[in-house]
Amino acid sequence: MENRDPIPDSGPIVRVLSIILGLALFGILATAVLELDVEATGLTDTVMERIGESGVDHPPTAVLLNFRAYDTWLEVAVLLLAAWGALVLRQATRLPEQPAARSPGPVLDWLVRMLIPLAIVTGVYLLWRGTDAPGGAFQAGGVIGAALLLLRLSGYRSIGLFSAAWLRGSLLAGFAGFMAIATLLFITGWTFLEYPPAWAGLIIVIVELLITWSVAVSFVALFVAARPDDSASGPVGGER
Amino acid sequence: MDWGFWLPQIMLFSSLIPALVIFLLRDEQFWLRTSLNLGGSAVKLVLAGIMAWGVLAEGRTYEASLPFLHNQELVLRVEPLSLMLVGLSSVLWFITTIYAIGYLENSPNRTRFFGFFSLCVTATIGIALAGNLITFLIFYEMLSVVTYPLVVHRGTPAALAAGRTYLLYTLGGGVLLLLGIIWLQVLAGPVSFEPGGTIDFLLDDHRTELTVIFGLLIAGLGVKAAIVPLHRWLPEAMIAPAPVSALLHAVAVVKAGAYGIVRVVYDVYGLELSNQLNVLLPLALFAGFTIIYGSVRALGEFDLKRRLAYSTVSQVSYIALGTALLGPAATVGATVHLIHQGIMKITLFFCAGVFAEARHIHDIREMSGVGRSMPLTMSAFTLGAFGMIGVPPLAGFVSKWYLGIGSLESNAPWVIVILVASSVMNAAYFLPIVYKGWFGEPHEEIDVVEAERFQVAEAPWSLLGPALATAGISLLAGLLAAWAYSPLSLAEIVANQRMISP
Amino acid sequence: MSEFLIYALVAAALFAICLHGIITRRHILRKILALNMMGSAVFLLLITIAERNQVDGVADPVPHAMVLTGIVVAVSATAFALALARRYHAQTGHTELHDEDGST
Amino acid sequence: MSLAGIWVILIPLICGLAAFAVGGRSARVIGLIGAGLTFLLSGLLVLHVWQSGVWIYQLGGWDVPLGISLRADGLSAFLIGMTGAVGLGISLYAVRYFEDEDEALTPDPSPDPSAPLRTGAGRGGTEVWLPGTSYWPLWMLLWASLNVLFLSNDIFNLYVGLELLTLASVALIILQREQAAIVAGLRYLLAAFLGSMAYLLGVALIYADAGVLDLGLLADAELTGTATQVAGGLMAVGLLLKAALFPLHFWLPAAHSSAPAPVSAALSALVVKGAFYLLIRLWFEVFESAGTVSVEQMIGALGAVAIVVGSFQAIRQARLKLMIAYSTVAQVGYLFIMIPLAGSFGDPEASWRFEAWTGGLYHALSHGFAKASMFLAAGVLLSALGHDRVWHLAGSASRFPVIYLSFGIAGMSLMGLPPSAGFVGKWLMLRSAVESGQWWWVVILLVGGLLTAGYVAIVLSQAIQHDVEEHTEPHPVPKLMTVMVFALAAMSLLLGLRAAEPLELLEIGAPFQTLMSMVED
Amino acid sequence: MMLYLWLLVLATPLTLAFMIPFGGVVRRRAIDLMPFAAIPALIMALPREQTAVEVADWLLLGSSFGVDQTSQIFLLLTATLWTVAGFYARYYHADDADIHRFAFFFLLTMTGNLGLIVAMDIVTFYASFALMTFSAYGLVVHTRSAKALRAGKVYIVMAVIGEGFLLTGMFMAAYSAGSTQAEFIREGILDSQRSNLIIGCLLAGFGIKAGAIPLHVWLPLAHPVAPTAASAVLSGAMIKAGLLGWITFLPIGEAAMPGWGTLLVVISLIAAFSGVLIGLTQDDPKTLLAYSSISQMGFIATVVAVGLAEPRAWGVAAIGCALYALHHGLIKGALFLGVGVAHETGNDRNRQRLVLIGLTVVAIALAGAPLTTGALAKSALKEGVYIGPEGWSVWLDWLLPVAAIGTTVLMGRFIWLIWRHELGHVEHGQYRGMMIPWIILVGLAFPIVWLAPVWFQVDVSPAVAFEPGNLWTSTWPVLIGAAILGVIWWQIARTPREIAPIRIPAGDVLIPLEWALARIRPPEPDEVVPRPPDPVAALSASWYGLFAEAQQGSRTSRLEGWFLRWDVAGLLFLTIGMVLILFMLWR
Repeated sequence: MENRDPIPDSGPIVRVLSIILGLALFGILATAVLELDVEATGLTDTVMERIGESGVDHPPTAVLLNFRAYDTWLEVAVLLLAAWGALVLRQATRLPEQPAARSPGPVLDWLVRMLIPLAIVTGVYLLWRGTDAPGGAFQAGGVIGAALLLLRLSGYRSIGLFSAAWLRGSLLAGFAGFMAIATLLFITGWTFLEYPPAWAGLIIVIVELLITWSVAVSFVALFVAARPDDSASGPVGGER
Repeated sequence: MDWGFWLPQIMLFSSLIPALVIFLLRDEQFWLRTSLNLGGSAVKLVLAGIMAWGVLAEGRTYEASLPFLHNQELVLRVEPLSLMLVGLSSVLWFITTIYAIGYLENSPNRTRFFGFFSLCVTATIGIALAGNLITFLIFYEMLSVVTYPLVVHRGTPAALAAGRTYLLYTLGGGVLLLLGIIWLQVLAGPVSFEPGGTIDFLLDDHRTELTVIFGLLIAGLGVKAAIVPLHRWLPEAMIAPAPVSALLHAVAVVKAGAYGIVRVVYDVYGLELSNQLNVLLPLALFAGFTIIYGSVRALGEFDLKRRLAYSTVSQVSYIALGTALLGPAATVGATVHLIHQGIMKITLFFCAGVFAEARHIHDIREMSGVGRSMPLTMSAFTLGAFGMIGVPPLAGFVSKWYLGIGSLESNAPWVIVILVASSVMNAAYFLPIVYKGWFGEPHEEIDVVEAERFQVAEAPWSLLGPALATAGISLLAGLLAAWAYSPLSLAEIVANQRMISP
Repeated sequence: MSEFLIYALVAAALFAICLHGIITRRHILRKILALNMMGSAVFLLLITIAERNQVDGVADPVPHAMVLTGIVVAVSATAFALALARRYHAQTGHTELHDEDGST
Repeated sequence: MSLAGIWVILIPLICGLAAFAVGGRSARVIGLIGAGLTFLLSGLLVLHVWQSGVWIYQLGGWDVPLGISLRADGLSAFLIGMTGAVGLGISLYAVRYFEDEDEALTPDPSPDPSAPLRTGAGRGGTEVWLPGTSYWPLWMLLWASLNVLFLSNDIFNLYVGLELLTLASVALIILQREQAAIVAGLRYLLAAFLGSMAYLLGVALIYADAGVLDLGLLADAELTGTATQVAGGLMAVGLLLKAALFPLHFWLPAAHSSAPAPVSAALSALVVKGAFYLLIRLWFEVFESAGTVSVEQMIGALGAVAIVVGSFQAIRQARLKLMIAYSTVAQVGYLFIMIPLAGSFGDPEASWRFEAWTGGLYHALSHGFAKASMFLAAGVLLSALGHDRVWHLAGSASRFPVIYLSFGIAGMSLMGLPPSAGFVGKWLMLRSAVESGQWWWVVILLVGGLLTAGYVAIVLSQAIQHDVEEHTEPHPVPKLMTVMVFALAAMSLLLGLRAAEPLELLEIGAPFQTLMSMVED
Repeated sequence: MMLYLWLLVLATPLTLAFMIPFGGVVRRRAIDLMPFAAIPALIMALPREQTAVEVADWLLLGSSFGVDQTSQIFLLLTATLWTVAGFYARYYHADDADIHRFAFFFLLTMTGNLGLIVAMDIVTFYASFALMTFSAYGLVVHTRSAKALRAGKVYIVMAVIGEGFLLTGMFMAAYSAGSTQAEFIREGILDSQRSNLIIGCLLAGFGIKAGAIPLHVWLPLAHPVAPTAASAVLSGAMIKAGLLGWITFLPIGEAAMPGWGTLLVVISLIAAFSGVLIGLTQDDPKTLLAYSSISQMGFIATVVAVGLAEPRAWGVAAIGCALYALHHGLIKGALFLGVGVAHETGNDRNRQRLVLIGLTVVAIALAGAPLTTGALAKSALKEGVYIGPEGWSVWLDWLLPVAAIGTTVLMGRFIWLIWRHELGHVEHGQYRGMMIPWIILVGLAFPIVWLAPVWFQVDVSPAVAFEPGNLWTSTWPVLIGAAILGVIWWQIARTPREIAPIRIPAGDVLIPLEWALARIRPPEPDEVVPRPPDPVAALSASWYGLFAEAQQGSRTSRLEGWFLRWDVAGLLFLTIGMVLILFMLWR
């Protein structure tokens, strides 16, 4: 395929039309919002009534991991799928190391050595805080994933160490673990995604832990996998 | 086992199953395919015989209702009228199968051909047995589809072009029919075929709608019945192999249309309603015009099959015409012509196929002297041609006779003019062929060796036999018309049913 | 004008602006960004609703949960789109989708 | 049996994950087991709904509005059943298809000598992702997400389901890493993303208005507020984009035609139905009170234009798969004509609404089987001939008779010719149109059939065309593939022969309860 | 039982006919048996008492068979003539390679001819009539000469037109009668509101076969070109089929139809005279005989006309008709066969003399000289004419003898032509085989005609011919004719030259007609004429064109390409969304 010049953004007609329609949309959305009842309460009362049965104190977490655990479970699947889709783009099942293994240099090296433990601690803290305050698995996973990325970007070996099976296992852990617990309980006679009240807290923690790890690895995988195989490069070649 | 329930279904399956099995065979599996074909058609023939006996001698009705939609059933019913088309297609399928086996020997894609061929018969039987409008529609449309591969069988650009035209016409017709049926069913609920019609009660409130619906139904059916101006596909479809043309013209496609018209007029609208709506005169006029127009066009064609095709255009409208006249004798004429036209026209096409196959004759002008080397084929052709003209004692005369009487009964003497003019024109385009065949001097290129000039060199029996058989039947159908088991007698039963009932 | 309405209107405006961006910008990255921002607009609205629905100082946790879930979903989709875009760029050198030629 | 609804989600997920975890050739075995089990479970679910009526399940034991409920009524069961059957067919086909593909890929043209590639599940060293290996887990996930979508009774959960579906679809499209597929996948992803955002905004507005997310509660609330109305418009347009209703179909032809055949089949036959399902679910339950005739008519009008434009484009395509993809654009138009017919036009108590409802869904069913068969047929031709240019198919009918027979049968179903499932759908929709006096839809429904015939006949006639030049011997095609192509086509035919029971299934829990007793022909 | 005898009459020639295509020994046997094919018919023609009508309710539309007094005479004539002609043909065609073909058509024609006589219902009659008509074509064109083919063409065209008339008339008659039986048909015609139309159709339809002016044009062409045996039956027997049709189905004698009577009598008289006059200008003796047949049929038709006009006359007139038909059939057959025999005489003076004498005898008989069959036939005719309508007999009394003068002169020319031009052309060695049947026919003609009225106990006795008035009226025209001949003879003897300088080509009025038709009819095209475009086919072609065009280069259309653009799609998304929302809000 020939390398074409970049196509300019849309012409003035499209822009003008788009602005007009955009304004109209805004107008309508505004009308809708203005017509809303400002005094509604939504599901707040309903949640608060039964938060005691959920095993956690923080209402959003209760909703996320218990009342609407189905959403969360599927959301993990979405993330898994995204990472997975990115992996499919690659030919090799293992993720590559950073190609140019430069020495990170003393400053960066020091920074990395300082930041990685800090990030891990922060992650664990966020996870733990999730039960009664804002925070939780995704935040934690995000921080830990960032740490892994930092390692990689500064030339350390990180995700490349994972064998294909490890990589897949890590990606799957959150979703599969969640599912395994739910399925086991389901088979033993509980409603699907219902936790025995006594075990609810523990189950939520385990699930959160697994999700944290999966999220972290998924983020890194998404980042790394986006880098194309050399073999599959177009005629232009390489990354630019 | 409830035979009344199963027999109609077995009737369908006797060609459907061979069709499906044949599709799985390879071209080379000649014997298996042939025995499937012949076996299926023999079973069908026997069943048709059993059912004919049951219906005619014991006064039984065979009926099978199968659930289809909410309150809509698929009904297969054997009664005298359906027996006519069933009998015709069973007999002619058997004969045509033998012919086709001989005709297509060694040509490519035989499996496909015979598969669709059997499907085509299945659809025709379905049309014949249909006990209500929706069942009829289903098989009617199925017929359009399964005949398409047969029309384009040769795969030449001309065949494909013809196939496109064919498909567009038949599908277009199907669309009109579908609309008409749906509209009617919305007004009347599920409409089944009962002699005398079942929708009289709509007359007061829905007069205009009923008229429009009638137009839609007839237009949809008229495509297949090749009523002018919807006839153009028929001559084009002549590009198909001879057995296809034969079956298409004699039994399957055009008959489906004509039979549908008979059903709609007698068994959906009924005598009373049709009369009160004043819809029959236009139909009669269209049919009459078609008869004349087809004949005129036939005169101008010199390709044998095209001439035959226009002849079909003309002849099939006899059925529509007779139906539109609505008298007892006209009904007899119309229904008996269903059969008579079939056997006569198939004879002609068989012969045309033989000429094309054995002598590479496609044009009438090349036919000089062909009767000398192929006297039997030419005899069959002659019988067919005279039958078409309406010369007694051949079958065509019987139909024409009843139509003529019927036209007077229905106080439409102008129809006689059409009938006679058609006869004269039939003579004008058939007799020259007969003349050339028997009395013309053979062309140089045909008789390679002078010594062989008067040598008889007929086509193989598998081609000749069917032609002679149908020619013989068309002779007997006329000669023994008054016999209790002749097509005519059957047609009289059919007409009686429709005339007596209120 | 209540606080609720201010945030809600901002969300509406953001949504409309992002839509404009998606339509008029050709660069894939910009499109992806616009889409992501669009998601943010909706999340803003949800948070606003959660605040509106508060009872006794406790905000409605259901929209919060929805936002959290939504963010993950949006992030996943965004990340996947970015991966694809990088791949696409690597293969063709283009930074925009070649519209008129969808079949290549 | 009453829990089939859960298992029908769980089993494909479990098998998908297992296939992913195991990788290599065993993925195929696991995938096949998953397909078979899911098919059986779908059947069980259909049976359950058939026998015991609507199935409702409170997940986690939390009642609505707090928790999320699953619901399987006739509509869900109908679509799950269809997905099960089509999915099984596609799976069996895929077994052989990817075996073939993977073998073709074995001598990898990778110029990179530093990464010696081996096929299959190697221990150590560098494995490669073979499309066949990646296919199974993704396909299982796609299947699961369809079932999630069909069963979910919560508008936000439906959003998650939609996204799951989209991502799985995109991942499958790019399975072979071809450039065309990647562009198409990216375009699809962005378009679907846009649609999801519109949908999500609608969810937010509805929640703001009603304070609940459960479909049942929303239906009972009979919302008519401005926010709900705006949400209705937003959700509708978002779903129209995802369902590729003209003129928002810009992403579909490329996406559906550049994917591997089993994926194309799944996308066209099933995935498009996901968005359609969601739209009618919302429209006839949540927006039953807020919806207006004009919106319905407009959606129908778009459907009508889709039929015409899609068919015309289909005929203009040089490649078979693109032709089939455009055919999907046209057929999607048919589905949406159901909305004005079943909508609030005229007498709201009229029986034609239910007829249109069943007719439209039956059309969806027929299209599912027929289109799957067509794409799979195209896949066979593509792998056997090495191309799918319609112009060059001459003579191939004699070599692939069953393939073209199936193509023809599927085409019949698309045209709505009897006897086929398509006919039943068309019949019911036409009846409804005639009964309600909406003649304009009658015309388009009828003309649409003829337009469909246009491109189906062209493919067939090209194939039948007498072959003038000698072609090289085609690549042999595994029998199982041919059989599946035929089986799916045959299903689209057989379902037209006896529609009484499937139609009865659709009555269960349908939104026109009051009308059901009135449907007397 | 009787039924099967009647069927046997038809089955015998039919079976023999269908033995011929089998070839080999079967064919040879069939040809050998050909002369005997009409024997059953001959036997059936002999009983004095007519049996009741027999119905075969399985045949055709229910056939009935039988004879009445009139038709029995026709049967006698027909069977006799076919038998004789059969023997004759056996030898005439002895050297003919195509004898099997001749025999085939001969037998089929015979079947038809016999069938129409024994048929008592209109359908069987018509079927037989058609069989005879179409089979006779094979006889007419037997020689394959250009003349024969042209004659055949004219013959078949006229035959088809005739069938058309008949069919039309039959439909209306049968509808009105509610039956196909001849007796009901006659009543039905009278009852019908279209009785005039029916009568017109039947008159014209049968008239073509009977050679009524102006429908006779085929006759002078076809009769002469056929092989002699065929000419004999054509002119002797088959020409009477038309007459029989009239007699059987027209309600003659049941109601007065003066209009039709007048028309027919005028036509018949024109035929009687013009036949003679045109005949005189012919050089070919067979053509001359054909014109003579036209003229003679004119005589008979006159009586039919009388019956039409005056029902009372018919009882007697019908017998007259039948007797005249018997006479004319046998005599004309003998004349035609004689021509063939004359050719075969070679240079043998004795043979030539015998032939000339024989021919002269039958020629005189035809002219109606006293004591001949002609005299009896004419007397019988007159019996009918006398009872005819007021005033007619005056004219007919005068005109018929005048025509007889013409006949005498015509026969004179015939004998002269034979004597001068035809004797001993060729010799195939079949003289004896042909001469014997001919002589038998000549010999039998007189007794048959004289005895038939006695045998069948008809109302007209042979004695009528000896009544003085009749004796005189049969004598003087012949004498005058002989005188005229004498004058001409004298003229020729004095200055040997052709007597008749005018030559009217055979077919007379046909010639200008043919010329006109040739101008009107477009020539047969060599190429297929381009057909007018068919909208549906054009539609399918243009549809296909779209596809073909796309396949050959251009891909997605511009419009579609536009739809595929992101920004356009995005704008459309926005627009549709806006419209949907607005529609939602606007209620």
